[in-house]
Amino acid sequence: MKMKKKIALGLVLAMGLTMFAGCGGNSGDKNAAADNAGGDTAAAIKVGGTGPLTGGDSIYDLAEHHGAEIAEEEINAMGGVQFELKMEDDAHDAEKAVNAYNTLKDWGMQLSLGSVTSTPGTATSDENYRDSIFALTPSASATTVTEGKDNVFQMCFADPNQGSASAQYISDQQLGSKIAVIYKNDDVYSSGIYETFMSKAGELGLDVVSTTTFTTDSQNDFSVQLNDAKNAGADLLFLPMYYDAASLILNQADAMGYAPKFFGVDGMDGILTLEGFDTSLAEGVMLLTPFSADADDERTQSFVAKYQERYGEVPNQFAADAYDCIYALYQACTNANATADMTAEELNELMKEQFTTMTFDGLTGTGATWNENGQITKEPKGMVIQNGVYVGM
Amino acid sequence: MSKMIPIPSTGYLNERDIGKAPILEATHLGIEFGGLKAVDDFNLTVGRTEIAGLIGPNGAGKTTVFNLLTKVYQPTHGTILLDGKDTHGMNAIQVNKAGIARTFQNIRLFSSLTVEENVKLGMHNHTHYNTLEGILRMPRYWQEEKRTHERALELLHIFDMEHLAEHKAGSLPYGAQRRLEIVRALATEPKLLLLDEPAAGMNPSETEELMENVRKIRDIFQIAILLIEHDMQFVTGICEGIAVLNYGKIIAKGTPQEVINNPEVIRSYLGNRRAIMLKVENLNVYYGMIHAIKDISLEVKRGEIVSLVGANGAGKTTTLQAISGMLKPKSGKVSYLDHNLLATPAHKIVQYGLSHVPEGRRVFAQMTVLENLEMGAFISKDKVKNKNNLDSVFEHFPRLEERKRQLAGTLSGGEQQMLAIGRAMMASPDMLLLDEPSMGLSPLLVKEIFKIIKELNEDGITILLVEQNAKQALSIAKRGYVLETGKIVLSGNAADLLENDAVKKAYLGG
Amino acid sequence: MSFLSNLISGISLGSVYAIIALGYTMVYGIAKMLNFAHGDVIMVGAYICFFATMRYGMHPIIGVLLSMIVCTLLGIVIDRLAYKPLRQAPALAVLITAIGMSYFLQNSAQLLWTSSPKVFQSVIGNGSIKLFDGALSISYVTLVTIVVCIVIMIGLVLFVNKTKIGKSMRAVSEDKGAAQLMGINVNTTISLTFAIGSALAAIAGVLLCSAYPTLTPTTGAMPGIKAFTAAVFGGIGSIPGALIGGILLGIIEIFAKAYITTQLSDAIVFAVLIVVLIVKPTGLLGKKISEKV
Amino acid sequence: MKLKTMNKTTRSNMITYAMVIIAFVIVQIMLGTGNISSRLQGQLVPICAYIVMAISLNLTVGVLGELSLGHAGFMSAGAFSGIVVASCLSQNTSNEILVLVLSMLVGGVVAAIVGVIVGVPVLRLSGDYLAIVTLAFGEIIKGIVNNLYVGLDGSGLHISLIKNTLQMDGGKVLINGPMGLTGIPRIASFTVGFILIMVCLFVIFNLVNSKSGRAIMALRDNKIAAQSVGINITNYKLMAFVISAAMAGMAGVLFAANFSTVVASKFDFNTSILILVFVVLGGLGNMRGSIIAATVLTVLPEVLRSFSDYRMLVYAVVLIVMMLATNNPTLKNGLNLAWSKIAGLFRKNTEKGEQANV
Repeated sequence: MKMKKKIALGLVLAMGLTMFAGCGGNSGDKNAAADNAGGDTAAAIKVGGTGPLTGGDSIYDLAEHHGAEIAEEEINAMGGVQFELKMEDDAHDAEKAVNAYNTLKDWGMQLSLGSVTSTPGTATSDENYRDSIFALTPSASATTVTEGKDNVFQMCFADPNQGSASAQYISDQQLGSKIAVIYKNDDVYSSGIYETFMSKAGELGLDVVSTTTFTTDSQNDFSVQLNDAKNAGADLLFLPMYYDAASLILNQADAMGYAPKFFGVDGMDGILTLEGFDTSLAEGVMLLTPFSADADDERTQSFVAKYQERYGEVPNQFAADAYDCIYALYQACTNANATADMTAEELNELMKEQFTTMTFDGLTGTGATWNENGQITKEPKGMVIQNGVYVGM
Repeated sequence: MSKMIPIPSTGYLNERDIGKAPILEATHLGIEFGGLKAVDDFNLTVGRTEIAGLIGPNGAGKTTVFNLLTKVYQPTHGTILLDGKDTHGMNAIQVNKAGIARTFQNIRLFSSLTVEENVKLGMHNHTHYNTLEGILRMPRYWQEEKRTHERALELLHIFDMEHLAEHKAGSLPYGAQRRLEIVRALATEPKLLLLDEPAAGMNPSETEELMENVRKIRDIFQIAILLIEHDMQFVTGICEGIAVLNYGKIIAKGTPQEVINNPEVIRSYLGNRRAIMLKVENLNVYYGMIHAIKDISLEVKRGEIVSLVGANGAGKTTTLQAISGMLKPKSGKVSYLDHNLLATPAHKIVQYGLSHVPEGRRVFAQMTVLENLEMGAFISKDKVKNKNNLDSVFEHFPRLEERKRQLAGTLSGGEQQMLAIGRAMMASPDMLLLDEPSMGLSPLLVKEIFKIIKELNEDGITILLVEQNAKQALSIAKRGYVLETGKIVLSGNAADLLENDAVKKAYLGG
Repeated sequence: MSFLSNLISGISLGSVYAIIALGYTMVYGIAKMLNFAHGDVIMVGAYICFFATMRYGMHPIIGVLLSMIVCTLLGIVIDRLAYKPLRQAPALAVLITAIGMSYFLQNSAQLLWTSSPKVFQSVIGNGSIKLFDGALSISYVTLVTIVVCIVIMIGLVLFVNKTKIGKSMRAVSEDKGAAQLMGINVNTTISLTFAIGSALAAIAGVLLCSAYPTLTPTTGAMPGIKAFTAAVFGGIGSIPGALIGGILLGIIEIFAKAYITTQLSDAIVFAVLIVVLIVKPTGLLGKKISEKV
Repeated sequence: MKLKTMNKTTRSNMITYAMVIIAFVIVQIMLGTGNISSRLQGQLVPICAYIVMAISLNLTVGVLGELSLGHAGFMSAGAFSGIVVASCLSQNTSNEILVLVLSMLVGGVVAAIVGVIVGVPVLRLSGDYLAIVTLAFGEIIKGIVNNLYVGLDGSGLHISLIKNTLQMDGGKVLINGPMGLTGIPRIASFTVGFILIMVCLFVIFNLVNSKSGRAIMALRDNKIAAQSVGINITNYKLMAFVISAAMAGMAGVLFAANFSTVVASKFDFNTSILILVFVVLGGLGNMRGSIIAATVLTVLPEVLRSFSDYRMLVYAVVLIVMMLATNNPTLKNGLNLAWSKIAGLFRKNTEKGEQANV
């Protein structure tokens, strides 16, 4: 027993020393050089955000980080309002998200990009509301992110209108007579879209013949779900989920020789960049996404070119959402001629007033407006994957 | 020593206890493990304040009887009356509450707890406060803890161990650990105390002191004591009644004098009262704190049969295990045909031609007889030699050939012993270490095994024989060593040893 | 018809569990050690094969062989580094070390190959044969998995019962002390068991990812635990038991999903484990291991 | 109990109590004077929760000697049941502390009941099989809570499983299946956390130094000997299990009440292992070690955010090294030597130090 005490004490002591060295208050974070690309620190408004740098969904965090950095650079180059951007890791976990938020608060965050994913988004938006720090989240789409908080706005579709927009789109375009739905029942994003989709489908009289679910742990075998859909004779499969599970479903459906039409949501974006995925399987997959990298307008082309040249891959709509957030903040700050020395509370009031009145044109939608509980209304674009590329429908 | 008076039903009762109901009456007690009758038709009566002994050769079923009395095993037939009450259907905890306490052959203390805590645990069912009162430190907690604290010191005082109260039980020397186990058993306030080889590994002075203490316990607490012990001086010196168990049956009962002179007991158990290949020099072996082998030296010349005799627990098996590398000795030199065995890992030693037939045979029960023999030939690549070895084993042990497809586990004790020796022969050894081949075998089988050992020796195999059956072992050996509590006390030609009166007294009940 | 298709997918899922369970049974049966990291050795095997075939364009067979070699070495290193020093240690210490090793493999994989999922191009191609005019389809992967599973099981049973080394393994699993006296080096035997178990893990990894192509550092965790359930269900230590246990568990999971609820299918599988451990801890074909007083 | 006659263990317990009280006072001063980083302030309540989780797991693993891999399951049972009660209560009483304490009690009782449900089947097993069954129970609890829908409206609580059919008119959804607890009344307080730690320490220390505690430790050392002195093995094993579960349940409520949302998959196998790392690093059976390890290993990753993705790797190595160091004789002697050299060095320069300033 004595031996164990010595070892434990030694280890704990060593760790304790590093703790006290690091924890000497928040001096440690001031020199966050890495993220401080461009713009002098003197007159810049500090914008902070949290995202899953580690863990399963890290590709979204990277995409948003890069998109926002490009926007920050362009805006600071224009000489008007200056921004200083900083992203912290929350590993898609509510507790770590609040810790990341507090680290950013110590850093002196004045405006916030909220969180990338829904569960952390709900937790940090509650903190944003309490501390009255204005938040504009690029992709945390759950209703609980904006519910009851007047200073938290969403650039992405809220789950409800993503679900109902998809149902509306399917019924308008008569894409399928018998519809099957497979959703991930332990994921806030997927079940949120599913619930609103089902209520809208009920209104529109869409015939939903099969509804099945899966969880993170059973995210490998979909034969039961696909069999259920096939036997019910579904000719359209609605997949409100992220692309990694969707790629499995496409793969197994093809192996089973079951070839219905597939309809995804913005989470499907990124399936084409999945390493080793046979894009032919995704042929004909339709999805509602606000951003298409092949759109012909000049702004999209310059963003896509700059992103590709700097990061070596085609930007997805999460990068575009983040890019638009920075520009929306820029537009609001310029209109309200906000300055860097304003406190978070002052900026919060200005932003609330601006966002409930202004309309914003960005890569992910033109003529976008926000209602007072933070949800955006903008025209979703229907996309279909044809020979490995998104094409407008 | 009060007179023993025969009573009609089951033998003898101490004069003191006549008229009082006996504390323990076991009648036709028995248990079968998969067809093998470990204990069969066991009858014993113990008076209210009698110190009774239960002796018998190793493997005769003594510890199994204790496990039956304390319901660690549920008996398959027979009844046990404790103080008149039938313990049928009771579990181990109820039996303890009813008044039976025990110690264990291999010490089982709560080593991470202190000495006092161990004794307090003995008083577990006699400490009158519940968990909640303990947590909230209610008055009854303080009273009871104070009472049990004093009671514990009082009990420790019997073995004058109260100064050790704060020590961790695990850190005590061997003798003290033995005594603590007895004190803990006493703390459960038993009516009958079962002691399982209390004097094992104790030197003569410690044994003397223990005898004094057992008597003192019986007189202070007025309880009965039933003990298993191999040290004959201890048993004859302290027990009022002795029952002799062999092959799971009681074969004799009565006062020490009557039992020793009983011819049947002598024949089966006491054996009225039985170019240098291997060189061992001042070998020392420790079991944790216990100095089990104290600086022994012995040698075996080519072609000899040398016997190493001594009571159980004297260290015979430990010596063999140290030689064959199954345990690491502290110091000393063991050389076999100029190989330094201490430096060779266990599995290489057999390659030098030294095979060890372990105590208790340890055949591979779930493998067939043939597979066991094939394992014996694990090291040899030579197919032809294996075939010859196999034939010679079947020639020595025809019964093995009849049963070669059978699982080793289903063989009888004797057959398993033959298989163990056969398995060792498959490695075509030049020398055999035989550890208690006669253990648990009927007298006539023992004769057959010793005949085969003699034949193997005539075929040129040198043998170091470890045996408790002193007379038999010494009669076929050329030379012998007598081991007592880890030290060689006597050595010489087997014939002289047979005549030597010290040996006679110690092992032949002279 | 859906009953048959569910049965087929049950068997295909079950055969993957069975192959992993064979690895568990070998190691637990011989070394009396629950190798928690076995699931993660599978993940490593899959990654090696993925890189060999996808990144460096090697032929799938070479990919499989390469991952078997790497996993075998990994198995031996894990045994020598983490488990051999604890041969005499209490079971608690060995189990915690195994959990530590499992986390170590998962997190090193995450640092080396990032956590973004990789799509594993099935080594066997992903066609399938159609029965009853297309109503029922069995993918090649399932067929190969089942065949490989049975072949390995037969191979192992023969190896353990007929060859000298195999028998020495059984001897070690019964009585380490007595085996030593026969000249059997216990440590090398246990390392050999780990080597074989890990080689099986490599095959299991390749087949698992051929059936379910996304691959992340935590891919091995849940199938590992479910395969242990299968090994215990079949009777830990019995090789045929691992096969039967695996197949049965796969069928139970699929039928639970199909006929009870997809949402609680995992909970049902774990409920099966608990019931088996309590009612019959030795499982369907296991041997009784009594503790001597 | 005069100080002089206090035996060694009681004295060490007093030191642990003192350590916790001093830490609480220091933090209160920092809070009062406001020079505390909001990162640390945000972590105060979770640290209390993790400490209680660590000392309660230590009761099962260190004192009883049985490895439980499903400890987070009890935390989850406590959290979800406690927060439902908190939501109901906080509608008609504004006294937050009262609501928090009551819901913690309910959470503790529910977790204790789950502890009995898990404990009874587990008692017959031990070692590897027991660990795996506790892991299985943890996953089952997560699965069930993931499919639980609980709503509160005028006519009271509505509970449904699997399908989301709550038939509520208006009212609030408390547990929304996979979305977990939403709109949690954030009534967690550091003071209540501190009191919970003190109460748990009081119960554990007094239990261990009483007849029942001795019986539990006897089970750890030698089951057969314990039976021979009349100790009912199943009773005491169950007692240790249920007390540990109840404490985990209360910690769960405290933890959940600190965030606006908590999902079931937060209390999964990884959290159980995280707590196990605290216990193992702190030393099995050493409550003070568990408290220190839980605090350091909760604050440290936030301080060294840049290394946070190496965090789990470090924990894995800690588990392996600790087990090897304390169980393998050769390694133990090696480290013993190293330790004595360092200590020697340390002693030498402290002596030099003393001579310098004497």
